[in-house]
Formats: sequence, structure tokens, C-alpha cells
Amino acid sequence: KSETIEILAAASTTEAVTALSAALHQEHGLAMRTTFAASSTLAKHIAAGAPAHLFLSADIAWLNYLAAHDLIAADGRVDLLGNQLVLLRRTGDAGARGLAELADLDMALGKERLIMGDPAHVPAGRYGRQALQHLGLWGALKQRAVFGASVRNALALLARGQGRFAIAYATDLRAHDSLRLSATFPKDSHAAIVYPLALIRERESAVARKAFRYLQGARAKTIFEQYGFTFLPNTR
Amino acid sequence: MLSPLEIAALSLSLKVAVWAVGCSLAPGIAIAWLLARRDFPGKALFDGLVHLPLVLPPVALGYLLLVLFGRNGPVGAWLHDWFDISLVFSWRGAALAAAVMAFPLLVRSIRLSMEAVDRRLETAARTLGARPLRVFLTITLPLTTPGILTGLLLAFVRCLGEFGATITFAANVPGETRTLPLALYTALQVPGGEADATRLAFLSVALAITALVASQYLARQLSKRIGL
Amino acid sequence: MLSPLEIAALSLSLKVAVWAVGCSLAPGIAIAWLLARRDFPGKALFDGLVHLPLVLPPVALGYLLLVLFGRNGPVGAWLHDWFDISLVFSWRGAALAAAVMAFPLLVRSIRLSMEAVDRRLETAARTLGARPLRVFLTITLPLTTPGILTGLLLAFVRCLGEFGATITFAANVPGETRTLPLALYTALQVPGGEADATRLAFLSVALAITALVASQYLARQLSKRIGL
Amino acid sequence: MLELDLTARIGNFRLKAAFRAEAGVTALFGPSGAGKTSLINMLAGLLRPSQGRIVVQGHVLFDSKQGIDLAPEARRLGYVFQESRLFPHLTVAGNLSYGRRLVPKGRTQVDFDAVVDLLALAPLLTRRPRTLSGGERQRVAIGRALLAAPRLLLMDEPLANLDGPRRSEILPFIEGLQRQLGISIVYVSHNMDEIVRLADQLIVMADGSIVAQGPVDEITARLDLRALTGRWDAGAVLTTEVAAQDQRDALTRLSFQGGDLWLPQLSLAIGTPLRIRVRARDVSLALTPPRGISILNVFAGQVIEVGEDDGPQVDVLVDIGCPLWARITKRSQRELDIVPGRMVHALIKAMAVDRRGLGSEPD
Amino acid sequence: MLELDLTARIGNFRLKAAFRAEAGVTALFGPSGAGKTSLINMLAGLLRPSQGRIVVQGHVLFDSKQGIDLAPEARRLGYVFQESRLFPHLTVAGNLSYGRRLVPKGRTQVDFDAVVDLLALAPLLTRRPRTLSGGERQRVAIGRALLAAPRLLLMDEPLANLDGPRRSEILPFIEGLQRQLGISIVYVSHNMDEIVRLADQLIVMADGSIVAQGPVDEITARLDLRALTGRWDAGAVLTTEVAAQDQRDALTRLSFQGGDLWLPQLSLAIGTPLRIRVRARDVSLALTPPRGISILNVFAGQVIEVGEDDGPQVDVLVDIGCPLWARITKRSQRELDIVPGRMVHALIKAMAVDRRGLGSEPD
Ligand SMILES: Nc1ncnc2c1ncn2[C@@H]1O[C@H](COP(=O)(O)OP(=O)(O)OP(=O)(O)O)[C@@H](O)[C@H]1O
Ligand SMILES: Nc1ncnc2c1ncn2[C@@H]1O[C@H](COP(=O)(O)OP(=O)(O)OP(=O)(O)O)[C@@H](O)[C@H]1O
Ligand SMILES: [Mg+2]
Ligand SMILES: [Mg+2]
Repeated sequence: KSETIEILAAASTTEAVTALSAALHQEHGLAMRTTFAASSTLAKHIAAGAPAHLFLSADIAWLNYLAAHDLIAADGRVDLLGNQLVLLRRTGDAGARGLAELADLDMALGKERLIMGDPAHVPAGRYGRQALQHLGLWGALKQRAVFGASVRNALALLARGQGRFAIAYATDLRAHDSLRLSATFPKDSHAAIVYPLALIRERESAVARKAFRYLQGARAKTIFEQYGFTFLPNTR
Repeated sequence: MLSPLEIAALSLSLKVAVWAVGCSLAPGIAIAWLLARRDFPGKALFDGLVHLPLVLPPVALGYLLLVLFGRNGPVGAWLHDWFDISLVFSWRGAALAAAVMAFPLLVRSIRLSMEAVDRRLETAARTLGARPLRVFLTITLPLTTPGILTGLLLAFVRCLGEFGATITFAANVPGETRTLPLALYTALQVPGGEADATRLAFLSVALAITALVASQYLARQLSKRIGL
Repeated sequence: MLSPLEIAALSLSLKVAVWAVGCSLAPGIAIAWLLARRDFPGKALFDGLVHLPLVLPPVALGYLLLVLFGRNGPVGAWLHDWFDISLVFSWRGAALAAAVMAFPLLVRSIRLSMEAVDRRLETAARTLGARPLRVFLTITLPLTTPGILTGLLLAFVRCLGEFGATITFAANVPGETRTLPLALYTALQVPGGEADATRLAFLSVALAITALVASQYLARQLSKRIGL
Repeated sequence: MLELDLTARIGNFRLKAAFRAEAGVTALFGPSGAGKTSLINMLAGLLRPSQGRIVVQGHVLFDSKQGIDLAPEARRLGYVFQESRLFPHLTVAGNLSYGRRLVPKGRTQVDFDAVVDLLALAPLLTRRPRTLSGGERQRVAIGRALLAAPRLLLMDEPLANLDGPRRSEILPFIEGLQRQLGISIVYVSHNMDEIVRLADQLIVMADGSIVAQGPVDEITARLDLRALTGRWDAGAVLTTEVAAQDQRDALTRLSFQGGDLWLPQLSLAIGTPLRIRVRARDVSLALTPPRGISILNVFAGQVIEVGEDDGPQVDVLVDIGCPLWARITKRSQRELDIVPGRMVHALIKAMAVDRRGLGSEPD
Repeated sequence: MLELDLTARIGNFRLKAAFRAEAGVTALFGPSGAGKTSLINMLAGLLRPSQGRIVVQGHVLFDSKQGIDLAPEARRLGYVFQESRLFPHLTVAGNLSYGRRLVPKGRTQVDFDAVVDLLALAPLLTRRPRTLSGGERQRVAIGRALLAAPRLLLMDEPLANLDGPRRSEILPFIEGLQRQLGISIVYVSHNMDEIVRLADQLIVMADGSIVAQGPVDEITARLDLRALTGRWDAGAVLTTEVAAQDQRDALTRLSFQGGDLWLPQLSLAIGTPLRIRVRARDVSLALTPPRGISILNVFAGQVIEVGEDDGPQVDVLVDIGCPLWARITKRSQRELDIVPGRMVHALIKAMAVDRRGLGSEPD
């Protein structure tokens, strides 16, 4: 019973997962230890034999990577969270305020920069590129786009006035005084944003399963939604 | 004044840095000596290898450590099977990552200082009947202490700041591997976490400056004592 | 043999490192001299400040640079308004980040070497009629060249490996700021990118070892020339 | 020329010195640890006295009251150090030229080739200091200081590491410097022969203070300083003038207040003033002028004083027109009844006149 | 005792030396750059000869044919360097004890306090080398080497930086070492007085090879080496024995083949053998035995040889039972008609007998 559940979660879920682990302890007396980093880093830890029970990835690709290495328990995989892709601006940036709809992005951007996660490896960047391509803007904006190492990095750059707009998740907007929502990308303009949760095969146990289920439960739904995520599983 | 989380990160950082530096000292001195006083084939290459952690991006190095010392890695598996030690996710792993990153700085300081020791003093000691090992321990080493101190300081400070390799290799486990830089990173990941991050940054800086000033003072005392 | 991307990253890395190191040299020597030969109030603190980039996590430092040199930052705004220079997103920014990270290593090497210069030679030069500046240029500096070379090498190699501050401050702009470590990092973030990452790691290592071996050779030549 | 009044503290060591030296060569003599190097360092501006005043040729270099403390390079005092302090990264030629390039326009330069020839540095010019032997190194250091054409040259035992032949090769040049360039020298040495040969004034130091100072002849004639200057070195200094040259016998006649003195030939013009040192131990006394003896220089005189001494020997001061010390055994003193007032003949063996005590080396 | 046959190359400098030295003190003498330091370094194992052989007291230290090359510490040769090479991080006491602790169990230790007293190191014991003056430093270095109780002591101009009184204070101890501990010394010096006083054998080097070697008396008596040894130093060495003590006059009578020699008192037992150096310049000649003169030592003899010399002086070899050199002016030679076969009286001024040429310092 004294087993501590190790959960490896994408950095962007830090607050929500931290809150959840407190709730889990409170409700079931289960200790859950959280580790946050980039999904890629975490996936490699698991592949290297890190003692993890659960993995909450920001990207399906890394879960597939683990699946390919046969590291995921049977029936141990669920699409847990969804998110929305948004275009953000700085508070009080007059030039950015003029954006009425996404189609005007090229004009509103002017000579300024569009900041986004690196499409090569940051999921938000990848979704952003898909969306812009879908909207027929990518060709015109490509030259003015700059890539942050993570969404957080992109937002920091925007907050410091290094560009006019940034593409990020809706969850990133929370509690960011200096950023405002400019537009929301249509859901169909990019692949679905999914945070899959996996149960790691090697450490599979009753307690781990319990936590795995708990993360799909009603309490989890409340907490995740409180932090701006869309909750995907049908609450059991 | 400090939150429990900050205290935990601070004490963990200290623990990791002290262990990393403490365990590097002896091999550091040995390798510095090899580089300062010996000539052997492939020395330049060896020297290059020692400097590798300086040139490789910490993330790449952390990955390399993960491949080698992860539970499935050649060294990691052995450590796990025989000693039941797991480095990944443990403060020991953080210490290893920090030690590897700081090692070139340690070696270089000691080596430079050792090269500056007048060899004529060493030959004088030998004519007085001291064997090379004794000469090393009684002449070379004491005269190198300022360099060793500097090296320890630099390495210590480098360990305090180590991030990329640690998060890649030892991960970001609160209370276990979440040192000050990792805590800082974590704070930056949270929307609105800048205030926390700033506090942590100040803490790091204060710690480093304390270490620097203390070592400066120590170095001066030491120099006086060894009469340089 | 090398892909165009690799070549781009390689040449960018070289450009960034050369500029970073080149521009740090003069201030590095000046500060090393201050620390080695002068006593002033707050010296310990100043010394601590010089070492800060060593202790702060690179990401935090990159963030600090962003605050200072970003377009809205005090220095960045000034640079932008007066010189129309923007550091963020440009290789200049990457060079700045690399320079800042490498600076403590440069200063420390030079300083150590300068401290080892026999002051009695300097006083001898002064009795021969040389003013302090001339003494510095004709005696201290030439005798410090091995340390300067070492410092340059270390800084160069550190610049080649700089990652965290660069990615935070200058971002990852292909062809502009995507140096070898950033390319390596990018490769590591993609499932199945290990092969590319390994190639890039080897490239980094080869570059660093070449630099090390070349500098070793140069240092030997130099030591011979200055008769040490 | 040089006026100095200093007090200083170095660690536990206290130094208090005041003297005034005329142009020429001033020798500093004293036992190890007396503070000679410290004093000379304060002159050069390398050590700061706690208070006092230093004036060289009318230029105030240091004055604690006026708050003057010139930088070493502004003092323009050449310094030859006890250790050579050659610049390791320069060749010998580079070392030699270092100060030479910095000689202010107005000042006369010292001829490079002359210095190189004299110090036999030609074969070393392209060498590095590291590869030089101790003596070679010191020769270069001397050359380097000479070539900086300083106002005053400070030399801290510059010849201590040189062998006899090199020493006597360099000595005349140091003298020549003083004569030809009119440069004054403060010269630290343990070697009385060097001092007598070079110095006009002698300052004897012990334990951080000045025990005696004055013209070399006076100081060396003083018996009370023997504990410091060494017994062998006691003697008198005769101020003479070249009177004639005897080509056949290759002898030179010097005239002084006591008469004529014959010496192995010196290539000096008639009328040249010369200082000659006659050591007490080289002077014998006889009651009657000896005949058929190889000693050329015999002077009649009167015993003025007989020194008190515990040892087997006594020093006898004889007035031969000027004072001359003779050292004889107590047995001889008793047997010959040497007492003040007695008329004696002083025998100075021509060859025993210490030629190193001359103004220039004849052979 | 010491057998050496080496060739070596250091830079452009070639050294070729072979000699065999008996127990006692072997002096190495030669001009600056002759290779003395290099030779002594090869003895100590600090420089590797290109080929040859070194044997000390039966132990082969180096033999290129047999492939033997002992490490410096295994050679157990003490070394006093030209520069003192004190350990800066140790106090004077620490420096002195360094080698002492490493003396193998079997070997007799040298008394620490005796060395400290003799070298007047007591007030320095807690000091750091950095704060010592040049002379003080060298005294500590000598003490350190002595306390390591080596088989053979190598000294490279150990007294070059010491002043007269300290020098004569240390010299007897170095001699004593040889007598009391039976330790042999290889002693590099530019100072002939030191050499005559200390050395049994003399090796003269020049330009990397050995020009002359043999007993000190023989070498110093050779006129052909004067260019190297210096003219002043030419003279004869008399082998004598203490015959009697005259307490009243504080004189000592020595007997030698030529008769009796009176000297200021030496505190030596009767029968003690003594080597005495009589410089040619301190010997005068007279045709008749002079009377009423303060010179105590007068010996009848016959002129054997008159040296050829360009200068104003000639050296005359007189047989007074043993050979004695006298240096007189050409004028005296002509006037007194000094030619081989002539009977003369040689006058040695008692005080002119170079007491530093004695086996021990009397005062
Ligand atoms: N930094 C120092 N700290 C303490 N004492 C010192 C220091 N420097 C010199 N002394 C002492 O000052 C005294 C004078 O030293 P100095 O070097 O002037 O003597 P010196 O007359 O030149 O001797 P030497 O003839 O041996 O060169 C010595 O007793 C020495 O120990
Ligand atoms: N490392 C070196 N490279 C080239 N030449 C050298 C080196 N070391 C010594 N020499 C030369 O070898 C010769 C002998 O030097 P050494 O030091 O043995 O002379 P020395 O007789 O001890 O002279 P001194 O009396 O001046 O100390 C000198 O001509 C010197 O220049
Ligand atoms: Mg001195
Ligand atoms: Mg020598």
C-alpha cells in the first residue's frame, strides 16, 4: 500500500497534475510523485527504464514511440485531454488589436514576427503549421515565423515584445496578465490536439491501475477543466 | 521567508553539488596531474575527452548518460543488478550529471595551478630523498591547493547551475532531483510563474555569490599560509 | 557526407563561436587584469557577478537576457532605436548568449595565468622606464598568452556547446540561430531522431577535439616562443 | 646628488637610514639581512617608506610631508637586481633593448655594441634567458640596466654570481660609466675589493640602520668597523697621482704625500689621480731600511698608535706623511719594540699593493 | 669514491668530462658557462648524459652500457643549488626537516640543533622563505641539504650570496662535515680561497671539458692555468704539521720540509696536518737575511726557475726544501740579479700567509 505512483507528465500539465495528485492523496491515501519535462525527455526516460507508472504525453507521437518499444500495458492507453489552439497577442499592443479574423493575420502581422513552437518537435508548433497551411497563410507567414523551443518559450518571447502574435494553447492564456486572446483556430484546421495517458507495462500494478482510472474519473474532469483542458474520456 | 519547496530545492542542490564535487576531487587531481606532468601518446585526445562535457550540449550529454546509466544501459544495468542502485530519478543521478558537467572545470583549474608549480622545487625535493609520490604529496599538491580550491569552487558553482543534463538524465522529481535550476524551470512552465522563478533565481545567485566570496576568503588565507 | 542542414548548423556554430569569443577577448583581458592585479571595494562581489553565468541555469540566463536585450528591454530598445539592431532571433543574439555563458571561463583562465606572471619582472620593467600600460602590454600580456589561448579555447568550446540560453533568448531560427546544439536538441525531440542526433553529436565532438588539439599545438609553439 | 632620510617597517624589520651622497659611486655594505636591498628598493620606488624624503639630483622622488611619491618609471633609476629578472619571452637582444627604447629623447644613449662587446654578450644575443647560465644571465641584466641610461644606477650585488675574470672585465666598465656618462651609482656589495675599487663613498649598514658613512678611505681605515668589514680588509687608502712611467721595468711611479710609490705599470696619463688601498696585512715594519730586498716601496715614518687587540697580531698606525696601517705579530712588536713615537720603515711589497684597489685594472 | 666519465649535449653545448675523485672535497672551478652546473646536475640525476658512467662509493648511479640510471632520490646525493629552491609553503623549520625525515634508518642523522646554531637559523625557524633575504635563504638551503645526510654533497656556489663573516662562519662547518661524517663533497665555486680551504682535489673546467685535474696544491701551483684561475691566486701549497704552540705570543709553529713556519695561533693539536697556501705575491726575496724586520718567516733557498712573463713582474720558483713561488718586479729581479742557482732568502710575512688557505679558521 505504501507504493508511490510515479507519473511523468508533459510540462504544460504541471499545475493540473499537481492538483490532481493532491486530490488523489486526499481521497484514496495514495502517494503520487510527479515529474514534469518535455514529452520527448520523459518518453526517453521510460525507454531507458525509469521507474514510471503513468505517462501523460502532450503528443501522440511519443506514446507511439513507447508503444513501438512495447512498453505500454495492454489496455493501458487512453486519450485523456484535449486543448484548443489559439492566437495570442500582448495586452495593449495597438497593432495587434486590429485583427478581426484569422484571414487578416498576414496584414496584421506586418513586418513583425509570428512566434510559435518549433513545428519540428513542439506539438503546438506542428498544429500551428497545420492550421496556417489549412488557412492558406503558411506560405506568406513562413518567413516571419520564429520557433521557440517550447510553447512556454514562445510565450516568453511574445511577452517580451519580440513579435506581434504567438500560437499557443488555450490553457496557456490562464493567469497571463500581459497576454490576450486574438483568435481561436477552428478545430478542423489542424489535427486533433490530444494528450494521451499511458500505463507503463513494466510497473503495472493494482495501485497503478487505480491511479490510471482515477485520472479518467469525475474529479479529474473537474480539475482538468478548471485548468482549461477539454476532458476527452467518458466519465465512468 | 523561504517556502518549503524552496528549502527543499536549496538543500537538494547543496547535497547534489557537494557530493558531485566531493567525488570528483580525487579523479580530478589524478587526471590534472596526468595532463600537467605526463606525456603519453594520445594525450591530446584524452585532453579532448576530458573537455567533452564542456562542448556537448547538456541535453545531449544527459541523453548519453541515460543511454549508459539508465536501467537498461550497460553500466546502469550492472549497477542495478549488483548494487541495487538506480541513478535515474535519484539524487545520485543528479549528482552524476552535475559531476560530469563540472569535471572539465575542476580538472582545468587544478591542472593550470599544477603546471605553475616550479619543477625545480620538485627536483630539489627528490635530491632530498623523496620519491615521486611523496614529492607529489608534500610539494606539488600543497602548492596546488589554491588551484584546487578554485577548481572546487568553479565545479561547485557549475553543479549548482546544472540543468540540461540533470533534467534529461535524472529527470525532474520533486525532493529527489528537483534542484534549484529545475525548480526554476518548473516555475517558468507554469503560467504566471515568473515571480516564483525570480525568487529562485535570486536564491541561486545568492548561493553562488556566497560560495564565491567564501572561497575567495579561504583562498587568501590559504595563499598566506603556503607563503605564496 | 554532411547534409546541407548539418553544414548550415556547423557553419553557424562556428560563426557564432568566433564572434562571441572575438568580442569577449578585450573585455575579458581587462576584467581578468582587474581581478588579478587590483584591489577595490566590492571586488568579491564583482568577481561573483563575473561568475554568475556559470551558476545560473542557462535557461534563466537566457530569460534574463531577453528581459534586458529584448526589444522592450532597456538595452534592447536602445540598440533597436539607435542602431536598428535586433539581437533576438538573430545570430548576433546567439553570439551574445554564447559570449555571456563563456565569459567566466575566459576571464578565469586569463586571470590565473596573469596571477602567475612574476611581478618582479613587472617591477624590473618599470625601473627600465616603462609605464604601467607599457609594462602590461610588453611584459604581462605576452607572458599571459598561454592563459589567453587556453581561455579562448575553453570559451570557444563552451560557445560551441551553448544551448539553454541561446534557445531561450535567440530562439531556434533555422539558418539564423540553429547552431549545432540546437539542431541536436531538435533532433532529439523527434521520435526516431536519434540517428540524426548522433551524427550531430559526433560533429560537435569532432569540432571540439579539433579545436582542442589545434590549441594544444599552438600553446606548445607559443610556450616555446616566449621561452617558458 | 642623492639625499635620503627614511624610516620604514617591513614585517618585523625596522629600517631607519639617512645619508647624503655626492656624485660618484656610493657603496652600501653590510651583513646579510642588514636591509640593503630594502633600502635600495625604497630608492627605486618599489617599497614605500613609512616616512621620509628622497632627493636625487635635485628631483624630489619621495617626500612624505609633501605627499610626493614618484612612480618607479618616473624616477629613472636603473636597477640591477640580485636575481637577474630577465624577461623570459624576449631574447637576450630583446631584453637589452627593452629599456633603451624608452630612453627619453634628450638623454644620451649608451652604445649598444659597446655594451654587448664588453659584457661578451654577442654570442648570446639570440638566446633565451632560460638557456643561460647564472653568470650569463647576470651579465645580460647589467647590460639591460646600462642601456636604459638611467640618472642613477642601483646595483644589488650585481657581480655575486660572476667568476673572477668576468668580474674584472665588467668592473672597469661600471667605473667607466661613472666617468664617461657622469652617472652615479649606488652599489650594494659584500666584496670590499669591489667597493674600494668602485666606490667614492661607503655606507655601512647593520640591523636596519647606518653604522658608518663617509669616504671609502676613512671608513676602511677605521678599526672599530672591522667586525663588520672583516679583518682582512682593514687598511688605508692612499690618494695618489701618477707621476712617471718607467717603460723599461714596466713600472709606474705614483706620488703621494709620503713620497713615491712604484707599481706595476698602469696605462694612465701623468697627473691622473688614483686611489690606492694598502691593506694592513701587506705592510711590514723594519727598524733599519732593508737592503738587497725585492720590496721596492719602503717609507720612513713614525709610529703614531698601536692598536689594542686580543689576537696574535696588532695593527700599527705609522705616519709616513700620511697614515698607513701595518699589521705585525705581537712577537715582532715586542722584539722590535714598536711603540708610539718610534721611527720605523714601512715596507709595502709592490705587488702586494692591491691593484684591485686601483682606479683601473692594469692587466 | 667518485668515478665519472660522461658525454652530453645540452642545446648547442657539448660536455665531455671524465675524472676520478678520491674521498674528500672535490672542487669544480671554471668560468661562467663552462658546464659546472650541467655536470653536477648529471651527477644528481637531474640531467641525463648521452652516454657514460657514474659510480659513487661503489654504487653505480649511471651506466649507459648497462642501462642503469638511478632516480635522483635513489642516488642520495645532497644538492645545494645556486638558487636556494626553498619550499615556499613550509616554514624554515619545515624546510630543514624535509630531507631529515627521509634519511634511511641505518644512516647517522645530523644534529638539527647543531645545524641551526651554526647557520644562525634559530631566529628564522618560524619564518617563510619568501620573507628571507638572499643570504638567509641560502643558509637555510645549506642546512636542508646537510640534514638529509647524503652520501655525497653537491654544492653549486652555495656561498655566492653570503657576506664575508657568514661565509667564514659556514665554511668550517662544511669542512667539519667532511671530517666528522666522512661525507665527500663536490663543490662548485668561483672563489679560489674557498676552494683552497675546502678542497682536496681540484677540477678546472672550461667550455664543457676538463682542462686540468689533480690535488689542489698541484693545480694552483701551475702557471699555465693562470688565465683561468686568475693571476692573484697563483701560489704554492705547503703541506705542514702543527709542531708547537707559543701561548705568550699566541703563535703556532708549523713544521714543513723547509723548516718552521710561524702563524697566528691555531687551536689545533700538535701533529695535526695542515695545508697552507702561500701566494706568490706574498713572498719577497732578499739576498741577505734581513734583520730588525717584522717578518717572522724567512727561509734560505735556491732559485730554481724564473718565469717568463711580459708584465712588470716575474714569478720566481725557489727551493726552500719544498717549492715556493715568489712574485717580484722585473726591476728587483735585475737589481738583485735573481737567476736560477742563486741563493736567496724568501720572506713570507706571517700575516700574509693566507689563513683562509688553512684547514680551519683560527679566529
Ligand atoms: N616581506 C618581508 N617580511 C618580513 N621580513 C622581511 C621581508 N622582506 C625582508 N624582510 C627582512 O628584512 C631584513 C632586510 O632584508 P634585506 O633583503 O633588505 O637584506 P639585505 O641586506 O639585502 O640582505 P642580503 O645581503 O642577504 O641580500 C631581513 O631581516 C629580512 O628577513
Ligand atoms: N637548456 C639549455 N639550452 C641551451 N644551452 C644551455 C641550456 N642550459 C645550459 N646551457 C648552456 O650550457 C652551458 C653550461 O651551462 P652551465 O649552467 O652548466 O654553466 P656554469 O659553469 O654552471 O656557469 P655559471 O658559473 O655561470 O653558473 C652554458 O653555455 C649555457 O648557456
Ligand atoms: Mg639583499
Ligand atoms: Mg652554474
